Amino acid sequence: MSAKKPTPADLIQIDFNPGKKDWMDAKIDFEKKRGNWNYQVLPKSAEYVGMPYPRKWSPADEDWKLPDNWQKIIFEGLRDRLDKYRSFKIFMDICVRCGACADKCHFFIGSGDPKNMPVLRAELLRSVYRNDFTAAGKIFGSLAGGRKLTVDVLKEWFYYFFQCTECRRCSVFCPYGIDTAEITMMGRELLDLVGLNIDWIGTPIANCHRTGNHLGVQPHGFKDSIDFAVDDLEDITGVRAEAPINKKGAEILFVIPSADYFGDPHYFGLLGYIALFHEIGLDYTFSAYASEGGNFGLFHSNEMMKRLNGKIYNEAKRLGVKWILGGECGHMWRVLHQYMDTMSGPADFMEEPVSPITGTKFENSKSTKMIHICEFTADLIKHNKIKLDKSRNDQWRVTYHDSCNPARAMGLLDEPRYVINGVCNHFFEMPENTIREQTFCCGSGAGIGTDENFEMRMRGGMPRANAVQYVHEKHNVNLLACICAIDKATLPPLMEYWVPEVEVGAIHELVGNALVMKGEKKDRTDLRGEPFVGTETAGKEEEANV
Amino acid sequence: MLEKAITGDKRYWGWIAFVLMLIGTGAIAYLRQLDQGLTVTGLSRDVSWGFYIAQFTFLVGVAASAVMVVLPYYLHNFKAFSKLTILGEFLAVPSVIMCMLFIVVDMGQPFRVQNVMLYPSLNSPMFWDMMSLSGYLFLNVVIGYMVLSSEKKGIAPPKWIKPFIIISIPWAISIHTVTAFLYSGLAARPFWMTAVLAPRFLASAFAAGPALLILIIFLMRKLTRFDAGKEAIQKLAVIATYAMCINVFLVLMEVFTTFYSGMPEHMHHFEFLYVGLHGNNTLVPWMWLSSALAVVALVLLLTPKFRKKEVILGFACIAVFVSIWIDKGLGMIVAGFTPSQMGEVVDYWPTLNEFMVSIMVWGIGLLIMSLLYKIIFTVRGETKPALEAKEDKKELTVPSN
Amino acid sequence: MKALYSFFAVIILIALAYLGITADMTTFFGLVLPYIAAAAFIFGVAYRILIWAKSPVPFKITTTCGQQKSLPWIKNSNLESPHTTLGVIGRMALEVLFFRSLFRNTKMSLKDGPKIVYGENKWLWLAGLVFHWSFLIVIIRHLRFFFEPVPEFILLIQSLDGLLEIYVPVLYMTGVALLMSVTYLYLRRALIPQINYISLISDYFPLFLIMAIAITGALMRYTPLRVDIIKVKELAMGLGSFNPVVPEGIGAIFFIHLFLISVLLIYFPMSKLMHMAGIFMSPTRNMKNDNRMKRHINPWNYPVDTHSYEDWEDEFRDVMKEAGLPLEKE
Amino acid sequence: MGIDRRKFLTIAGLTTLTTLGKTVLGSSPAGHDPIETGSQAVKRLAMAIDMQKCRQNEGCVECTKICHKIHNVPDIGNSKEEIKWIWKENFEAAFPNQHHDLLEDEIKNNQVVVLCNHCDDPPCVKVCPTQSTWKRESDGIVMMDMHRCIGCRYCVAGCPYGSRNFNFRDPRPFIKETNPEYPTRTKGVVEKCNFCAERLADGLLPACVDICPEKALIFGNINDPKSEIRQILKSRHSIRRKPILGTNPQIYYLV
Amino acid sequence: MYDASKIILGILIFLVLATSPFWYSKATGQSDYLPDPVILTKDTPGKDVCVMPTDYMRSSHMDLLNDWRNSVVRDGERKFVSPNGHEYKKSLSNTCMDCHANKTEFCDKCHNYMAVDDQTCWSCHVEPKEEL
Repeated sequence: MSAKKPTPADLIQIDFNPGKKDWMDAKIDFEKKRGNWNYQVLPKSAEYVGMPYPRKWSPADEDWKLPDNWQKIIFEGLRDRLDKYRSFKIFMDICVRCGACADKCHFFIGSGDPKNMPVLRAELLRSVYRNDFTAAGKIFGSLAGGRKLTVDVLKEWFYYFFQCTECRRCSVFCPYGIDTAEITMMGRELLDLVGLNIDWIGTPIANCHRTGNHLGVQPHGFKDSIDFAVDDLEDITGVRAEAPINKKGAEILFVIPSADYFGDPHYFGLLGYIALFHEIGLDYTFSAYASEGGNFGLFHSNEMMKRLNGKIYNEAKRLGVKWILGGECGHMWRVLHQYMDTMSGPADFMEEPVSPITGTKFENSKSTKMIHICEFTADLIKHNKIKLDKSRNDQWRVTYHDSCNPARAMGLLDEPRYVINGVCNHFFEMPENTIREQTFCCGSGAGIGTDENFEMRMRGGMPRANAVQYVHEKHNVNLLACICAIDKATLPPLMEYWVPEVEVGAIHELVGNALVMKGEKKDRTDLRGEPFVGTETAGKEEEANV
Repeated sequence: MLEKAITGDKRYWGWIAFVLMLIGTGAIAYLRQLDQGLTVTGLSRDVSWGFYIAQFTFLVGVAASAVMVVLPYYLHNFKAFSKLTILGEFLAVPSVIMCMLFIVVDMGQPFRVQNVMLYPSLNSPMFWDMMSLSGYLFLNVVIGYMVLSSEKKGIAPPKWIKPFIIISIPWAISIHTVTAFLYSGLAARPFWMTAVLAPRFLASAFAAGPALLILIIFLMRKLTRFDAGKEAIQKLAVIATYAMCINVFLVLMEVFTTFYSGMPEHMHHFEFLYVGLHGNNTLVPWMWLSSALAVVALVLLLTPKFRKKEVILGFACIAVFVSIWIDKGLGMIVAGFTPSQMGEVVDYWPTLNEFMVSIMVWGIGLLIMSLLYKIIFTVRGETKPALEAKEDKKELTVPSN
Repeated sequence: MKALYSFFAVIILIALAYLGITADMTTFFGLVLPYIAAAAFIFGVAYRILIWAKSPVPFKITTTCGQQKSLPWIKNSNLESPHTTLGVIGRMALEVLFFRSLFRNTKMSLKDGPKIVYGENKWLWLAGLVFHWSFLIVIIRHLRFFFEPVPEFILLIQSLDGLLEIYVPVLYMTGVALLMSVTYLYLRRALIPQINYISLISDYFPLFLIMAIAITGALMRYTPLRVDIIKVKELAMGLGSFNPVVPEGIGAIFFIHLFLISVLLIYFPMSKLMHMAGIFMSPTRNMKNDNRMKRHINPWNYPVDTHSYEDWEDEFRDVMKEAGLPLEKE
Repeated sequence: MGIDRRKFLTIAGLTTLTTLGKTVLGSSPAGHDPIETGSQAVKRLAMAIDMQKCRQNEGCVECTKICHKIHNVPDIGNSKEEIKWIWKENFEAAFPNQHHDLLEDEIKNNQVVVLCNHCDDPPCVKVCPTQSTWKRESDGIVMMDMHRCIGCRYCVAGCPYGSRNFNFRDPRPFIKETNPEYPTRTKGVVEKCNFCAERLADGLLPACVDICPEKALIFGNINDPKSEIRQILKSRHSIRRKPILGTNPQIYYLV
Repeated sequence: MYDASKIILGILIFLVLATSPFWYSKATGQSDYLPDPVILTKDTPGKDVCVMPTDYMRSSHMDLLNDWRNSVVRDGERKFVSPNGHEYKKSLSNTCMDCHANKTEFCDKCHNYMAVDDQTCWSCHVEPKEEL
């Protein structure tokens, strides 16, 4: 029942002129808009984690089976959130609609839908707020920009708040720092209050709550995956590494997004981590309980985020580690950097992180006690603690995609670049308005990377893909490196759609490739099993001889 | 794009701070001039224009010389200048701004400068000069900006910019012509009242400008990754060579006409410059230095063997530039006023205060030029990494081309 | 349409003031309303700030626009991603005084290729900056009506503002700049389709109101509609020191000017104009990016239901045992 | 009441305009004109200087003294920044083209009175970028508007006679006795002789003409065939300063 | 309330700025000062009326002066006939200051009160000697 997939040539016909019709007209034809929205949350998943009003319904239905007092619930929820979040309240009040954010949103650029301008996405909620929560709105109503909360408005919220990836690019340009991600988050929380949510968020949450990870991988499955990776690595390099799980007394707990041990190309990054840790002799452990760094709760509600987040500190405490190392992931790091300590801290049972290899004190995480793998590896490279052969990545001409959350919620910009420059010879930046803090989202973050949402994803990813295309054409770039699990899952189809011939890879895949390991076999290949450039020609000659 | 000017390494900021310091020091001198009047200068009722106006005249030439890269590229499709046109245009911009500022600092009532626009006087060359200078500034800002931003976006410049570029070529000629008209139309000043003044100005501009551009290219090659290419440099050198020839030729024409005709009113000014008049020799050594440099420059430039050696070319360019600067920036204006209408020789030499104010204006020009060039090289990815980064074995960023 | 509504609203306000003055309601327009307006403005703004302050900032959600502070040899951008108080002050100063974020503005356009290009777009930044700064200077200049003797700094600002000797009385550059920039801000709303689409009545209204205030002010200064400013100062001083008087014979144009200002003051706290105070309190800008260095406290951080390790091990004990994973309880 | 006031203002304004109009259009201004027009021809004021008479009183600077006094011309005491409206100059300096070695000593060694020539084709007017200096249509006086002058000194460069003076500094401290009826100048503007336009308006002759003890200065309308100046120029040989430049000076020197 | 100290400080600064006219008038005690320009007429018989009505002069004397300046300097028009038929010479120093002979007691009073700079006039035009 999935919609017919449009071709790139269709999608690129974008009309940015919003026309004259007043935007307050809210009606959305979901049937016609298939490919642009996500399926509703399954009642089973919703029930498992106690989301309100679990029921069978579909956005394509006319009747969404809302609870009778849905308006009251929303208003109370709105008031509650206004009292809890200064950000929300201020962002409701001070927007001047200058329009600086308008063409900064990847969904607007890709779709031309005026309501995907961040300002208008926020106005969807703001108009209701004005109508019922401000004096001016109560007196002047629509003259003051107010709008009644109707079912159509609610449906519009559903449509557009699940068409925002909370990437915060607009907030970089806003003169008041208004962060549409905050508004989307509040909008989604409100929708959830009346049981409106999507399955791609609801089910991973339920899985994560139960098994510890979004994919629902149970502990033995997790162990299988890690063991499999260790075997794989031995096949490739001839080196047998250790990858302990739930090891008490390890110095470091290593937390990664679950896609790393199940997804492709994430998996090559996992091989890279294991190889690196083996090479430097790191005393670390995986955890089958804290087997997920990602946190889809972030896309649901703050409460859900906190529920899923708790296990990391719990596990660190139980295992008695000194500090925590986090793998490559985007929104995981938004949670770890900006929320975890506040929600689940203080982490006073651990020590301030110190690299056992270089002795570097990571003062920037002295409270949270969790450092990013790129910070860790950059430090290793800086201190020449690992032997690297850059030419082993010569098959790749690399560009780097700053993942939104590490870039705009963390400021992790130069560390990944430092690592990339340390492990490969050919690195090219995309145009400057598309990288670093101005980076473009993959178009599928924040829980909306589904197949049913394909058209919107391709539209939203278009600005990113276009920038990749630029370096692809100019510098023959063939690898898009990134440090986000969602990126690694959703950029490959995006590349295939817009810029075929560009692969996606983890930074630590490149690290693993370049890493010269002690005792490695002579004919080792890169982590994808391809011979290194240079050795490859020798192999071909042999073939020719045979 | 503009924000490129406010990002940079320590070396860049150090330079900007230095220039700002120059401007600040000069500004104090200017405040003093505002407070006390032009009495703080060396000017007098007899020599009523001096260093400021001379700098203005010289800089109009520098500004106009941008046409020497724009014209070959756009009209003759001379590809080697493709990377140079913006450099020329963004050299013209600060030059024109300096021209305007030198006029303003020379004014007794600078806060009435807008009267030139409020009461336009079509009979005054100064009105036309202001029109042509502001027009030229506008053209160069728009052209330089549009071309560079298109380059940054990786798209062709908009079509409407082409007519602007074409207009800018005769316009460049016009600014120096009208500037010459400021002087050559004055019956009261025989020294300036010559039909070859405008051609002389243009010839000297087209020698000094390209010479300066060559020197800038050499400097930028040291400071950035920018390289104009051998062909472009040599072509510029040839342009400077022939312009210098014509310039010297025109000066000799003046000397012949003046001295063969033997009209005292004309001769006195040249005597003042080259042998001194009524015992006043202030400018004599300078003018001979200028002549000597011109001869040296011509010898070096006209000999292909020397011209093609970049070190020698550099020296020749310095000689051209200094020679013309002395000629226009010191001699040209003062000699017009000496001897005065009453036949008197009144000594003029810029005071320290006057010099400091000029430093301020030069500083503002340098600042604008630094900012603009910083933008060019950053946009093109031609900046060199900071010194600190160089010490580091691994560079943080790799150029994108 | 929305612009027309706002335009006529301002016209009606002007007419109201005019009718009121012809009906000899000078006490109301000259004293009562200004006091009401001043009170509404002062208490309204303070009230709105206090309402904002009542809500906590539960999380530290800085928008990082530059490199974080991490390893010592990686250059931190303390103004774009500040980790010290000084950095935050610097960042806020850049935002408040120079509109740093708006300076970043770009304009996207889709070219054939397809190719998306990002051009510079500094006009809004420039117009905004000119508008706000000239408005501020205009307000400071007006303090001469409220301060006796007039302090030096006002004299200095006045003389700098009127540096160019144009017209008598001297033309203030900020007045021209204010009118030009506010006109630009209106024109972009009227002419750029996307901006037109997002604009509300409440976006046009303050623009027209400020435009009308500036125009009436200019009419009083530069045209024969002039009023006796000695009397105006007498009125202003009376208002400021709570010894209110309305001198006889100030022209209607002044009361229109004053009335429009009163309307602006009353309108201010209940409108988007509160961005004046809001910019200081925006959590994405005024917080440090030191999240992992220093724990931020959420005052309503309530306990939630998590899946504890013990429960989890209970659920998966058998499979774990089989896989040889270590267990807390056998 | 505001309205009433406005109405009144309009009326007042209109009245002013009408009176203004009347005076502008009215043929003869009030007061007595010392320079009778006599004919329909346009008035052109000029001065003849009788060098013979002037010579007789060597060392006399009455004209300079009175002129500088009533016009608040400062005495800077520094030849570089000197301001002079009317002064005495060496013959050779004033008439470089008339000079030759065999000239009578009487002439050669004496000084002549010089001032702004109020040229018929004044180069200073031509070059001024703000119309701060202009030739008055009604009588040909080259006037100056110090309110508008930007101090660019183009006119100084353009004037072949050294008649234009720039205020390099605030002149006020250098004025010994200020005449309150005439403004001073501010620093940064150019000034020069105005043929006593303010006295002419009051029906008086230029102060220098009035005061000259030898009556060596003859002032009048050169377009009036019956005027004194016209008569004397007809009867005596006269020269002008640098006539070759085509400025057509209106100061005539009677040899 | 959260971040109380910072926000209250901010509000206080706002309040002080917004009410500064009040505090300033309390501090200086000059709030009810009104300029009382004094006219010290020189002995000029028959000129006991101003060139224009007082109301007009109070608000728009600069218009008149500007107008006079331009017509005298540029057009050589030196006569002014007032609305009530009197004839005057257009001159700041010689007409206006004949009656308003005391700049400090007349012009400066209001000009200081309103902080209006009149140097543009007096840097050239000579103010009468004040004999009293």
